[in-house]
Amino acid sequence: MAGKTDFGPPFYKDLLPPVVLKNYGQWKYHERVKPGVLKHVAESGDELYTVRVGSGRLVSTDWIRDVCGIADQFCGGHLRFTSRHNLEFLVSDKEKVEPLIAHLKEQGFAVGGTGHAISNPVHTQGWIHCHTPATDASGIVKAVMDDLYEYFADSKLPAYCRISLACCLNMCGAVHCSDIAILGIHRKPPHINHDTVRAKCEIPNVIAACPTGAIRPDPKEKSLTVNEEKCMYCGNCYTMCPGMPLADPTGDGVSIWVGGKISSARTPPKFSRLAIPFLPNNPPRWPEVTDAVRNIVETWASHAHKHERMGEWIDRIGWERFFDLTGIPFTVQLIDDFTLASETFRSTPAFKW
Amino acid sequence: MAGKTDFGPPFYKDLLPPVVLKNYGQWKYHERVKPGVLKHVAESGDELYTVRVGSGRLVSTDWIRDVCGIADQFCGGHLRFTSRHNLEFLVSDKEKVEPLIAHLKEQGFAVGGTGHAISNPVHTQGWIHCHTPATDASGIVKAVMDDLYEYFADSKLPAYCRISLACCLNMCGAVHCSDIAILGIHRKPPHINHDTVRAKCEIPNVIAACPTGAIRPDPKEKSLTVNEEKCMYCGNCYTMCPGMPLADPTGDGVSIWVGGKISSARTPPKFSRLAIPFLPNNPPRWPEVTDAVRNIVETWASHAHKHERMGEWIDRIGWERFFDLTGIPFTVQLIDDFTLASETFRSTPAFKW
Amino acid sequence: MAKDSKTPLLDQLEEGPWPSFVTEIKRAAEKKDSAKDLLHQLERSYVDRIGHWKHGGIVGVKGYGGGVIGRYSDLPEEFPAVAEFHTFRVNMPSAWFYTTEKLRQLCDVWDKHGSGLTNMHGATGDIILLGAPTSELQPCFDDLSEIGFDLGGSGSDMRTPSCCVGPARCEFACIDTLDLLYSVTMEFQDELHRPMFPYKSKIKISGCPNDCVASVARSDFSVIGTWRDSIRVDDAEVANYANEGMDIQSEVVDLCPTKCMAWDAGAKKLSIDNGECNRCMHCINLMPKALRPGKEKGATILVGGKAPIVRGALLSWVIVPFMKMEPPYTEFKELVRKIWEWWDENGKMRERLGELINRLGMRAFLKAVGLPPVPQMIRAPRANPYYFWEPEEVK
Amino acid sequence: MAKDSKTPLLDQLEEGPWPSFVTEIKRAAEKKDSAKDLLHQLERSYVDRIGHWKHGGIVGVKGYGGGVIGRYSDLPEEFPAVAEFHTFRVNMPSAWFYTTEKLRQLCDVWDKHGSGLTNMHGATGDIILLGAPTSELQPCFDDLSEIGFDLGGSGSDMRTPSCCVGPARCEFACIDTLDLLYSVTMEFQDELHRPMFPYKSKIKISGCPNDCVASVARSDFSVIGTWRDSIRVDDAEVANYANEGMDIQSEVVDLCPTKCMAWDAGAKKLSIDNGECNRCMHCINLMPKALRPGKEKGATILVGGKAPIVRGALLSWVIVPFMKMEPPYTEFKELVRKIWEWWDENGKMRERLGELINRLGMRAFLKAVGLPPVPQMIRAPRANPYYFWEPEEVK
Ligand code: SRM
Ligand code: SRM
Ligand code: SRM
Ligand code: SRM
Ligand code: SF4
Ligand code: SF4
Ligand code: SF4
Ligand code: SF4
Ligand code: SF4
Ligand code: SF4
Ligand code: SF4
Ligand code: SF4
Repeated sequence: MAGKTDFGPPFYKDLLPPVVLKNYGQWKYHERVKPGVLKHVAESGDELYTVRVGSGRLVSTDWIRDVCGIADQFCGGHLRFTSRHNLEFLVSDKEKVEPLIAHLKEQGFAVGGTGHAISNPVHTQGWIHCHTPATDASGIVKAVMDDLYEYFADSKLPAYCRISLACCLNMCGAVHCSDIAILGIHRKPPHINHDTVRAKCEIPNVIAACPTGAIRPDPKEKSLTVNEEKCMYCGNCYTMCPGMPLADPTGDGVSIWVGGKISSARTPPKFSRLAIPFLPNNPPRWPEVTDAVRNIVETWASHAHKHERMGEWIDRIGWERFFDLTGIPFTVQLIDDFTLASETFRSTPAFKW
Repeated sequence: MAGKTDFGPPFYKDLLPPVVLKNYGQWKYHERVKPGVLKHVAESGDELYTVRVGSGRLVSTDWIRDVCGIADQFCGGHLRFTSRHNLEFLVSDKEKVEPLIAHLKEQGFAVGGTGHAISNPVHTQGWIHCHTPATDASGIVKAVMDDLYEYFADSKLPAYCRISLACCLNMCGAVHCSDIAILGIHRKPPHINHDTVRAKCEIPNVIAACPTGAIRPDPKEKSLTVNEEKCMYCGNCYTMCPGMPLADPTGDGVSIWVGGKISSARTPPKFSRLAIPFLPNNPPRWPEVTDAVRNIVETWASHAHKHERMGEWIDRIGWERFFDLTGIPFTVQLIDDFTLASETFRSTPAFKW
Repeated sequence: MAKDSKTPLLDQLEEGPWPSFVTEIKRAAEKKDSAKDLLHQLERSYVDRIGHWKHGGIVGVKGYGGGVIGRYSDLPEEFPAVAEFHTFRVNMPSAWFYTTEKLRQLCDVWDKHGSGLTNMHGATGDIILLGAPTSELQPCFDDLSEIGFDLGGSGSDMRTPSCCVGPARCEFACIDTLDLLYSVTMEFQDELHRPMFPYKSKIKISGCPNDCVASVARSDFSVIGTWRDSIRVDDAEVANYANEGMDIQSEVVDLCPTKCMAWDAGAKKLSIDNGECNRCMHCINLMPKALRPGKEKGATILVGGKAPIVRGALLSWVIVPFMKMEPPYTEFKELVRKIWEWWDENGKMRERLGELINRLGMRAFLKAVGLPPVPQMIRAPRANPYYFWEPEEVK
Repeated sequence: MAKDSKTPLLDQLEEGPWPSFVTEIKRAAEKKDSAKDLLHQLERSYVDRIGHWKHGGIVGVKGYGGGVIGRYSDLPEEFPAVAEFHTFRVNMPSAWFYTTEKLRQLCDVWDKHGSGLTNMHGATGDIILLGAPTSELQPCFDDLSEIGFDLGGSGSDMRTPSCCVGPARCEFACIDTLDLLYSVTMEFQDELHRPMFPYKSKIKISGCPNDCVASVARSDFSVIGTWRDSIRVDDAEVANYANEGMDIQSEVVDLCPTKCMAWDAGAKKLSIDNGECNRCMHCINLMPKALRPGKEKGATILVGGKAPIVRGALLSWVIVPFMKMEPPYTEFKELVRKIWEWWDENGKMRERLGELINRLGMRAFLKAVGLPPVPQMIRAPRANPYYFWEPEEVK
């Protein structure tokens, strides 16, 4: 059937476990049995146990075969992934839950991520596969989750805490509404290699690609120049032209954003806001980043009310209090000067010392 | 001493009543004795009674002499005006308070405006003295306050309700943070009288005066043309050039804004927001305007919690509820499309039907 | 002067309980043709539903660049007595306190030179003397100066600053609003009287966060009294309020924005976690006899407030969380000067301070005037990644 | 292929409890040179602290305009096996349900043609097959189509839509997210596979306001299930939660954003004023056994969500408060088409839907797509007077 196009994804009904097909749309309630384990009960009385397993997201076909093996053994050959890239084993037979968990632990799988836990950080390509990253993705996520593992394995936080990472401000991780966002940033404009520009780039297209109009022709060099004051390091020029790499070992690094939220539970969705403007790229374990994230998580965890998300907690106590409880220094980079800046300024004498 | 300049206003200490001089900065507390009457008590034990009287703000020298007579009789020759243009009689002798009030009522003065009342509307010149008004100021204020007089004379509202009026979007009344704002608006671009333009106006200056760049030269006419889509009716061009009047009997009228606030009590200052985009100029008593204002005041008064300002009430119930409780139709003009518009859109499925 | 035509529309505005400006105009009209023509031109406006004034050339008095607003009728033939009808902006005394003697002197001068009509007061706070012909401007000013009244601001200058009643009659006052106002007004006489700026600049002073002169909404510089220590509580008086029927839990504690209060109904004891209090004033407002601002007083300085023309209205923004305010107020005056200088150098024509800060960025402003960034300046940090790093920041 | 150099930095990422991507790369490297070179190029990046990929020309497969991301090493001499290292975006099944059989087929195909490395899944939701040379693209796709896997989106097309687990396993689902997703994906195959728009366009579907696919933050079209009637309450189960130790007052009632709930602790009775409920889900989330969404179900449609490039991130905005969602979903599909048409006509290159609406105004958008303005669309009305009246509105 080669040459066939537009046939679409596999039909979902062909892939659902029998218990799901039978009780489709007829689920009555759920319980959180224990960390990593959900129990859903249908109108019919049927029960479905979900065992959630952390995944590095970047996995080999061997790993996929491994988990298929487990699914054959315990789940009648069915499994699913979550919107945060975790793996879910769906067990209709209660008896199999504990053996499954035992087997998973024995095989070194990470069970958890349900309820008031830190689940799998949504993340991106980084140095693995993209051309504009300001940091690596998988490496930081691994370092951060090793450090925060207890919060994945157990469900002991005041509320959800969603950590996400994106390796440049294109924000493929859509990290901009996360409780804690780790965002790779470039801080230097592209350095121009005139020979490569002359050889490989279509000057007008490159100029057109710059959203801030920072690129001008350099007639003398038959190449380009960048107005450094206008450049916001988006990398669009590099996408068009290999002669304008942005990546720079000292310029590149990580920024930390906090207080975002997606759900409408209690309070509407919120953007994450800048808390730490820059931390250096320090592979393989980015200690500055893991410390910063842990500090924020634990300051929140020890001060927030039950069911209070990071951003809800900060809204209650005020940002001035957030900075002093976390001990994070307040710097000028945190003050907005983009298009909606005035909305972020304080127009009342009512604030805390 | 003619020719002398920069000597500044009269020195305030020369104008303060003795009881104020004596207890200056030593006031201990106040009580609201009854509508229109405040009692301030000093550390020294001295008492100061304030009797507040409504003023039309546009007053004759005869009126000033009248009130001076009263002040001589009851207040030792002292009086003051408030930041909302009311008159305040300051009485240090308790015995004189009731006689003063009796005298004032007899003379037809309006006593009130304290506490949870509708005080004097801050307003502007209108047709009395300005050149860019879209409506009159004093006339609407008179009509509205005649209608709402009970709320000035008595203090029976849930909280402060500040009504303000400005006769064009220059907003001299700074109405933009009022519980209820009445704002004159033009809806038609200036109609150009080419002869006057040629005779009286400096084309380049007029073009420069337009904030939206809506004005272009009209070489053929040796005059100007206005790009109607860009014009936001600010009247700057008319200020520079009498040949471009904005005023228009059908184009001009009044818009109603609600929910603004200045104080930081409980909640920070808020802007007023558009509730009714247009009501016609219907002098001398603007019935459409007085009805609209009364409806808003009374809907708020009957639904708000104690101490809940208009904007605080709306924030609690939501704008969707405001529109259905008041019965005010929701129209497209209310949806922002200016620079910060996206901040006003709703980004959650959590709203009321 | 117009023939004695009728004013049927305006006459209807003499009825009703609220004081009538029409009656006032008629009273002046008894003596003054200009007032009479004003009345009739206004009646015409009520019929036509448009105004009948036009903008004129600059008018004024010797030695001053502002303080008088030129105004001309567009129906001079019909209403010759208001063909020229300029207003004076006369600088009011602090917090609008008067002796009857001063007011009478003012009335006499204005009856001599003008229409006999006034605004007590204008929205900025000035005494508005409403309507005089060009020929009377200088003589009128000379007589005003005789009785010690100077002009206020107009045009691209510092506008007449104003303040709340403050310590003169309000126990909430955390700063001496009247004295600060007088001192600032005297310090900046030149800036007040001689337009020299890109646009107008306004200063308003309120003694506490209730902001009774609405400084946060309508001044480029908002000075608002506050305190740095703890609310002073008189437990007995708190109990009295409760006894007199105030529901302290629902009216006070539940409405506290920071939820930093607790009410023990049994013991009738109110406790405040002052560290979390944001000094909104609500509880003090409700129980002035029992609660008072702290003792370590000063002001929060906010800048940038303005009406909507041209980019939308702005509320002032905190730039100095706390400043002591004692005579001669040098620190404040120097800050104002520094900010004016920056605005003067960088502002476009008709660009208010707040608009300039928005255009060049708070970062540039803070750097230029040498203020340290602190979280009290913001509601929330930036939500966008568009910080443009300066080369020296990138090591 | 690179000589078998050491990877001391990456090796450190094999330790620790969290699954290690390094271990996975090494597993693939046993069989695949490309995986091995990837490992070593990545080690180099860890040393250099910069990436070593560059953007390449467009690559793809017959009949498709997208679905493959071209990628080239900037160190091809050292790492020849990743000189060309393109990824496939393979359209995942609804809600990421698989049979082990299908997954194994996928693994076989990928081992045959590619690096043996994948992302399960990409941030948009696709199966990402990570790294194949240009020569293998067509053969690989042919084998994928054999086993019934089609490509997802890339470039200026509709991107692969995604949905939450919904009715397959979640009692909160108010719409059939899996079926709607499949139906929409099939309806718009052409838009998915052939870039034709000003820029990318994303659709995400969540069954309830918890929004488990984060549609509001990262899709141009966010479809979020909701209900129009009342929350269904099982009083006995409410009492059970209380008995089992849930503090219903503080955990549920006090956190209700609309304060429309009341808890009678004595009678263990919860009452809800459904008219004031905004369906935020909090109470239902906490007591799923006792509370359930109403029966009159449908979806709220929001548009415009996106990441920050270039004017700042946007959250989607409500444009249809309630739409019934039943097969064949004609009303929804027609709305999407109408909006795409408007965007296509008016959008600049690289301008997302939300940015276009911001540029031309919500008014223009609503008019063009024929949606009536309702207060549910806004958080608050405009605070500025800058409404530009259309001549026909001025009578
Ligand atoms: C499996 C998954 C959907 C899917 O199709 O894959 C899912 C499943 C459930 N979500 Fe979710 N959510 C999933 C991603 C999300 C996301 C999206 C995200 O994180 O990127 C959100 C929005 C997060 C945010 O607001 O920033 C999300 C916000 C919620 C909430 C609201 C939490 C809150 O209070 O704000 C609930 C309600 C609750 O937890 O009580 C919820 C509740 C649930 C329930 C209890 C629904 C149910 O009755 O089954 C499911 C189990 C939750 C748990 O893990 O304990 N789910 N949930 C996703 C699991 C991701 C993971 O592996 O961790
Ligand atoms: C006289 C005046 C100051 C002046 O220098 O002239 C004044 C005087 C007082 N104000 Fe004010 N306020 C005055 C204008 C304002 C303004 C400005 C305005 O309205 O344009 C505001 C801001 C309004 C707003 O927020 O939109 C204002 C917001 C307050 C508040 C906060 C009310 C609230 O809950 O939001 C209080 C506290 C209170 O009333 O308990 C207050 C309290 C007071 C107190 C009780 C202060 C005191 O202890 O003496 C004074 C008597 C209030 C009363 O009328 O019952 N004053 N007050 C002004 C009278 C104007 C008038 O004639 O009505
Ligand atoms: C007289 C007064 C209204 C009143 O009846 O009280 C007034 C009257 C005028 N204002 Fe005003 N403004 C008056 C207080 C205000 C205020 C309120 C305040 O100062 O607290 C504001 C809003 C606060 C602010 O400045 O942002 C105000 C914002 C404006 C604006 C818009 C400025 C802006 O940046 O948004 C203009 C337009 C302009 O400056 O060209 C303006 C311009 C005018 C002009 C000069 C019209 C013009 O463009 O030539 C008006 C002259 C009317 C006349 O013929 O007498 N007036 N003007 C107020 C001054 C009286 C006084 O000195 O006490
Ligand atoms: C693979 C993936 C990240 C990942 O590791 O999961 C990804 C990778 C890239 N994204 Fe993305 N984006 C991916 C999901 C997203 C998301 C999240 C989502 O779709 O839910 C977003 C934010 C949501 C949104 O679209 O607003 C996202 C916002 C961007 C943007 C900024 C778009 C914008 O309008 O703001 C760009 C820049 C561009 O399009 O030029 C971008 C561009 C790119 C490019 C194509 C880089 C480029 O400019 O050529 C990356 C290719 C990397 C590579 O070599 O493989 N990617 N990208 C995700 C797609 C996998 C999949 O199909 O499942
Ligand atoms: S976030 Fe940036 S660097 Fe990372 S994958 Fe997306 S586009 Fe590439
Ligand atoms: S990085 Fe972005 S902003 Fe900077 S020059 Fe390149 S395209 Fe322009
Ligand atoms: S609001 Fe407009 S019309 Fe009214 S006085 Fe001010 S400038 Fe003149
Ligand atoms: S009214 Fe204002 S916007 Fe319109 S043309 Fe005149 S100056 Fe320009
Ligand atoms: S602002 Fe404060 S100090 Fe000034 S009058 Fe109002 S309440 Fe009193
Ligand atoms: S001043 Fe405001 S914040 Fe402080 S305790 Fe009183 S009510 Fe609470
Ligand atoms: S969005 Fe709602 S319906 Fe979908 S999985 Fe999450 S909770 Fe369930
Ligand atoms: S859904 Fe939300 S708003 Fe509605 S009752 Fe429950 S908590 Fe309150």
